[in-house]
Amino acid sequence: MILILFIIAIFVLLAGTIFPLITASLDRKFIRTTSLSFIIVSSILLGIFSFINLISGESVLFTVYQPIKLFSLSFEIDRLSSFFLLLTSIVSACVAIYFTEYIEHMDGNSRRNLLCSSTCLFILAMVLVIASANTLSFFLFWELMAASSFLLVTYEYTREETKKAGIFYFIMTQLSSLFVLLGIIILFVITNSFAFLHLATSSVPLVTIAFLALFTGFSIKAGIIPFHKWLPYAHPASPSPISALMSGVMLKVAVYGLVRFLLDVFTPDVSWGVLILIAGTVSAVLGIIYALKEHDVKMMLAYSSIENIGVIFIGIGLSIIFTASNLPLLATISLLGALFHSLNHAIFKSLLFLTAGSVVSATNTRDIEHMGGLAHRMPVTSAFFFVGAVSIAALPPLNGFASELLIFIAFFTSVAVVNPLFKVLLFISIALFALTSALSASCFVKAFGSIFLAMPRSPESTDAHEVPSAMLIGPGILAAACILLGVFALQIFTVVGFAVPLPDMLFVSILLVGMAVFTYLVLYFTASHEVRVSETWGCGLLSQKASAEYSGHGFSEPLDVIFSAIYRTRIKNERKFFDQKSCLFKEGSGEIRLLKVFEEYLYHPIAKYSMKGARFVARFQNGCLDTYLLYVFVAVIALIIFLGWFA
Amino acid sequence: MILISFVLVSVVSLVLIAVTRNHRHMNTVCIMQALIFAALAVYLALTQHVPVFSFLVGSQYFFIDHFGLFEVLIATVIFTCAATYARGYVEGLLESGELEKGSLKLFYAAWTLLLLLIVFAFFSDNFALFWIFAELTTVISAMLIAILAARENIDAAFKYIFIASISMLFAFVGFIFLFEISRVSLGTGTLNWTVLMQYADRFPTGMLIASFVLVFIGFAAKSGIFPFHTWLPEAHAKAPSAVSAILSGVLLNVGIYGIIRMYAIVHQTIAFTTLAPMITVFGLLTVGISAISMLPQKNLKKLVAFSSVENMGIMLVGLAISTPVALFWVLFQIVAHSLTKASMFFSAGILHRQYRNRFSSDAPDDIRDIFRLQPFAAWIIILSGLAIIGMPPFPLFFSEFFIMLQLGAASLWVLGIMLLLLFIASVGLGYFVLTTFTQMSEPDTGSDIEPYLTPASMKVPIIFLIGLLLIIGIFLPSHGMEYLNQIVMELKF
Amino acid sequence: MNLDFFIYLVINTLVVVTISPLFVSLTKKVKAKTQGRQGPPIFQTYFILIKLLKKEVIYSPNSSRIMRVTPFVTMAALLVAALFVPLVYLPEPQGGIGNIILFLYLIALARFFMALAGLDAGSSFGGMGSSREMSISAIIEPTTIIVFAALAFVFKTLNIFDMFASTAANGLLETPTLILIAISLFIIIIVETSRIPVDNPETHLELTMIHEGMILEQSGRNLALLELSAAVKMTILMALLINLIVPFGLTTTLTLAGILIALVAFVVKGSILAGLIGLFESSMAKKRFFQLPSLFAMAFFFSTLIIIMAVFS
Amino acid sequence: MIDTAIVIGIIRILFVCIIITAAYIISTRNLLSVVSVYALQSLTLVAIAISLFSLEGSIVLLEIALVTFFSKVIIIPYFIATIQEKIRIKRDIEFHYLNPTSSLLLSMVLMLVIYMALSKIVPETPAHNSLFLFGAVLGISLMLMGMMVTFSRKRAITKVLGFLSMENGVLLFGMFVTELPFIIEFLIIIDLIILVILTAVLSVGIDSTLEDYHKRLHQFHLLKDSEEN
Repeated sequence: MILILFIIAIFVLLAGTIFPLITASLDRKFIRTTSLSFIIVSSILLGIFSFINLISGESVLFTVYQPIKLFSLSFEIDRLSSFFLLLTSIVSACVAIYFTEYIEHMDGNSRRNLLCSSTCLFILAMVLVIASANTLSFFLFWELMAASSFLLVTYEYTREETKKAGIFYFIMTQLSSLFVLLGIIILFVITNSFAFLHLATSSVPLVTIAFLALFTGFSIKAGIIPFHKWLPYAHPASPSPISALMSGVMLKVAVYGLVRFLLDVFTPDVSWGVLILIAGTVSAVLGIIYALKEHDVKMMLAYSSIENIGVIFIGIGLSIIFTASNLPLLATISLLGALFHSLNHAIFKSLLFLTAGSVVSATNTRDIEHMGGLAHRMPVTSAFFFVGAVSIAALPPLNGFASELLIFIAFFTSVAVVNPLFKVLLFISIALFALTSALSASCFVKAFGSIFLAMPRSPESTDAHEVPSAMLIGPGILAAACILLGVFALQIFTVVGFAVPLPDMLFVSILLVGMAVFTYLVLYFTASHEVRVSETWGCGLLSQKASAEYSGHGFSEPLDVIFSAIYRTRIKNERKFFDQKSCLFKEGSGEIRLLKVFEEYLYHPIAKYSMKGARFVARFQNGCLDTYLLYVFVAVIALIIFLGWFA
Repeated sequence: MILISFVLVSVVSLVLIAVTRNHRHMNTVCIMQALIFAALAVYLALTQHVPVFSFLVGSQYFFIDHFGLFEVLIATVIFTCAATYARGYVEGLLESGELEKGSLKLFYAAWTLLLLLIVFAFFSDNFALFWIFAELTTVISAMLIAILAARENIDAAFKYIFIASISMLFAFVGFIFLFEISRVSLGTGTLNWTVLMQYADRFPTGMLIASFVLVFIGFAAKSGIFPFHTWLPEAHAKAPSAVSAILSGVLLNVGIYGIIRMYAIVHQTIAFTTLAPMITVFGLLTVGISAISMLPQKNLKKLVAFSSVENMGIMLVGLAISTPVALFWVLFQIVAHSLTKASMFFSAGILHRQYRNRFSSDAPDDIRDIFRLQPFAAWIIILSGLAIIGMPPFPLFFSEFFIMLQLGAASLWVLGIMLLLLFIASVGLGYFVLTTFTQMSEPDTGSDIEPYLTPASMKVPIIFLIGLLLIIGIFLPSHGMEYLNQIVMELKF
Repeated sequence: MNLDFFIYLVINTLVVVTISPLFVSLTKKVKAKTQGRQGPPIFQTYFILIKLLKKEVIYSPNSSRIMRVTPFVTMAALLVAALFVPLVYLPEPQGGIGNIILFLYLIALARFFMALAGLDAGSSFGGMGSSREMSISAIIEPTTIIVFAALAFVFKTLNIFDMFASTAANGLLETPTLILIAISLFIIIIVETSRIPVDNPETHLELTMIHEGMILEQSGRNLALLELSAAVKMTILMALLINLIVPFGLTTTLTLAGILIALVAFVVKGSILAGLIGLFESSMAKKRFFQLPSLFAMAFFFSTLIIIMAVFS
Repeated sequence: MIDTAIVIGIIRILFVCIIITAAYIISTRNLLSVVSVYALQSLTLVAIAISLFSLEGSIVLLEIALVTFFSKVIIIPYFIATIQEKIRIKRDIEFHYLNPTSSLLLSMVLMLVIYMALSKIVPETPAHNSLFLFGAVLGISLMLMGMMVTFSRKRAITKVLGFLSMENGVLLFGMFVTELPFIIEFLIIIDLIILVILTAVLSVGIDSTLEDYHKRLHQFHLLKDSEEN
């Protein structure tokens, strides 16, 4: 009965996809608004559906149609799916609300209709991936998701950076699909079925290969280092609401895939857990370290997504290690931590992307060094961003803290793991995890400080104004969700039916508020009430200049120096001389630039050598008939020899 | 009777083309011919109880079975679309002087004849007859390539004829072998597929392998299998786009059709265990070479041509798996590839009209401002590009997926290599689209290019094809599936 | 919330607020003495706080609401954090109060706000302070977590209350490992409370200051709150150390006498520790900022070693 | 009838003739003589067909001899010779990949290889006796030698001759391995003629300049049209 909600939601999304296509050439606001409100409607329906489903814990299974024997397009929505559906619906509803206004400020005239359409399609694909009941439907919609998101990334195709992002994204997406496909095929070879059948063993090498393939595929999509490089390009290139969707939901779909396969299909080996844990830890630490260095706000958020996905993977890895070590309670806690962090990250990251989008559209720059002082000019946006920043920095009592706390609790209790080798690993991992969350606090102090505090550092940011109300409602809901999910974390888990050893954040929040009120009251009665506004003290400078402020670069400088081993720089000197013996200096240039380690030592060489190889192979086709005939001749002789051999 | 009506229609068409001097009339005749052919094929498919034997020349030479009819259906659909497309396209060629007015008659006559020959090829029961028709299609289509009379076109046509014909000679040697085999085993020599299929299990394996390998050389050249594919990228790139669509969508099928027919015979005996690895190697090399060649490719039509080669390689690998399911999806891939490739070449043709670079089809495409000038063609290329790299809901997704699935059961290594190569191919395509379609001209110079007004006759077939693809891909019509199953049964897999 | 806990809440808050300035002064006094100076009177910090309360608050025109709420948030966060560390009376833990990770992150919350406030006015000193504070806190974090994880492991609980209950029941050191952990905790106190060799709370010389630079723009009652919260932070961290190592005196029953005894005991123990901190500071030279990571690395190595020993033995 | 042994002897001599003609086609630089040698080769084939007829008595062989004589000895060489006149090319001196000597050596090796391969494949057939096997080997060798011509010569017209020589190889092979129905042979010849005409016309385009070609194309137009219909 309740299924009808889901079906209606799907059809509404489908309508939202098709409607702007029919009217593709009309550049009207109402078309886009209608299409986007379809998203909102369907998200609400989906949200209700998945919420009820999540609470009741029943799984709904239905088959749409079965054109051929092997393949049936069927959906199954159990608790795990409902959870991710809920996540999707919350984020997409807010993004859609925001988008209705944002899209009107974008370039592209009637092309924007197409953007609406592909956004609908994108959400539809993600919903269907999550709801899929067999691996083939899963992959089918996975590909649809890839294709539609690709259109979204390359929306502003005329910009040079978008082109680069598009290429990166395209290649990495295809690679991800490739690995997922490989995994699904191997699973089919093992089980002879597309269903998520449980495999009792993990010792067969084929199963391990299947897992590795799926893991790689999902890691690429989720942006785990070293497959992360598409993220920091794709996010800044796409429109902010799209970045919010991609970072908030699409990465989670990859997480969903991993969790789904780990829970339903595999009986994970402990070494898999170690692998996931290491991948997660490395991504978390390196992700945030790279984020610290960024001063492009969206790129920074993208790197921070890598970090958060790393945190989620840490939770998943822990869960597997605990399962294999026969500690089911801890396994549940860490898995819940990972899932809860997925939800939280979806919410606060999309909140941050949306507010960052508002800021970017208000200041026309993505460089945080050119912002500043926006707290006065965009008070509501800044408040929302602040909530997001506090959440992502994992500070109590907001939601980012709640989920990281779960993982921390799992970690702290994890010393019960028997194997001493794993203990050492866990200790290293926990230390790095702590470093990660501290660094992310530092990173978002820098971000919030540079964007919103002090004085504006560019004329655009001086003239910035608050965005229209639709662009505040969306983030507003998300910000509220951040607070509610954090404060009521324990209650939520209780309602869903999990007893987790979380502190009662509601109580702590009440205490916090109480203490603040208490302090205020005490001061109110004891202290002086005089307030004066006066120039900041600047060592005797009469008036303060924005250029004298502490910049974002300056802020992260100490950490840059400390982590200089990771931020490799390359110094390039070019000198020209008048004479051959290099005596008379003519002119020269020097530059120091940040070495993008993965890009320059992994991606570019691969690209370069494959291009080289491809050119070599392409020379095969040299345009000369004689050569071609020679090939035929050689092939014929080879075949005749083959005949003599085998026949 | 049906065959005679095919011939009659063609003769009437030829006469009409010979009589008229007007381009539009000639074109209409061609469209009509293709439509009538399609109607006849559909009529056969719906009413007759295929396989149909014994008419025209007796059971020896012609017959109609599911497979042949299936190919004929594809061919007529593509021809109808191509003929409609040619209405606007050839007009453009005439206007720009690329096609001389005098050659027009020849062009349409050859066109008409080509369709007839292809239909006959698919309806021939006798391998020798099939061989001859296949040869003739080479000749005629080479003329269609050379018709533009630019040196490059002649060159490409020449390469095509040479490589295809030389290889086809080996195929003929293979048929002589086959004839001898049947003579030894059955007493009387025959090249009739139906008879051969019936008694295939009696054939000596050694000779059969020899025969298959030689036949394979010929039809591999026809369908663009490595290392006999070399003519293909050049011929497809240089032919007028309407012709390229036919070359890629129909003529390549002739080759793969021959290979499948022959393989069906071999499959009855133990010989196929020797041959399957050989075919796999050829298939892999084909996919590999074409996929890698796609990476640095800067010319759209060449790229699309290489993608045809790649698809042929996939079909070959699918065939080598030798399971009924794999064959089923190979057949599915044939339809899907033909329709997709035709729509790609059609849109490439629109771009060619827009950015006329007639004297340098080897040179990189100078495509700029494409979304301003030709948004329709650009979108179709993106869509069909997605289709050709196997994105759902396009049908190629299913065929490639299931072929890979079967491959996975056969050999994991080959599967891994195949997936990697498919990835490379899709990257090649994506890279091209991303780099060329995003090129913008300098603000002040771009405005002097006038958008080429695409006639409706060029758009309609493209929309039709894409719609058809989507319908097939989304609904996987059960009648069609049933039909393909029939073919698989007929081929005794 | 039951009555016991409410009483605990009141007592603990009052104790921590009233006692903490004393420890700050004590440290200063000890330092002065060892340097051969007279030093300020022992209640000097109280005087300063009262004086500050009487003064007007000055805000920069650039500053936003962050500047205005930070003192309250900081104070509230640290007062709640103080609830996590029973100083004199140990009730049953309630509603997750006492969770060691939450404790750590409440301190982090305070620091987050302070760092933002440092940036808010747009002065370069504030920015530098925030930057350095956040950097230091980030790189000490692994050590802190490792030490806390070790605590959790040794006591088999995540709750500070339970840890204290366990030590209080034994009266003395529970395991020898604790003494090793205590060394690490001591290092954490030094770092967290901005003391030499990490920071120099005495100067306002821009090249050396970290914490003080951050609150440079604060004035009046806001400054008073921030100073007090710094003192509270120091006290609760000290209390954590004290009640883990030498828990005697900590009462688990709610009697006036018990609490008074506990209070006296705590003041004595705290004074000794404050003196120790003073001595430690005097014996050290301020390190260069970029040498700190190596110091922390040593601390980290040390703590990890301890834990490995503790865990494997 | 003539004695079988003598016929076999004659056939062997004709085999040698074919090898010699093939070798000549590979190595000579004079275009005109290539055409006449090709005609000679075809004539040898006719002779072989007649000899075989006397050996086996199959009427098909006689028909093949007749058709081959008219098409390959008279029509095609004549046609190519005319084309050669038109494009005024007398010599083809450029060689690609293989020079005459190495192609001759290679063809020796190939013959051995083919012999080895075929002797493994064919033993089950009645063509087991050495003459028939040798004929088959020679047929395929002739094909490969013709193919060498196609890729080692620059001129398109020479390539066409190489192709024709390949076709002779197929015929030879066909005659010795099995007896194809006449209709098939006939159709092949038809196909061959069309092919030769087209390639010859195209080779005019390749071997001469483009402007010349356009002019010539108009001259051939009628001719080509009639072939189609």
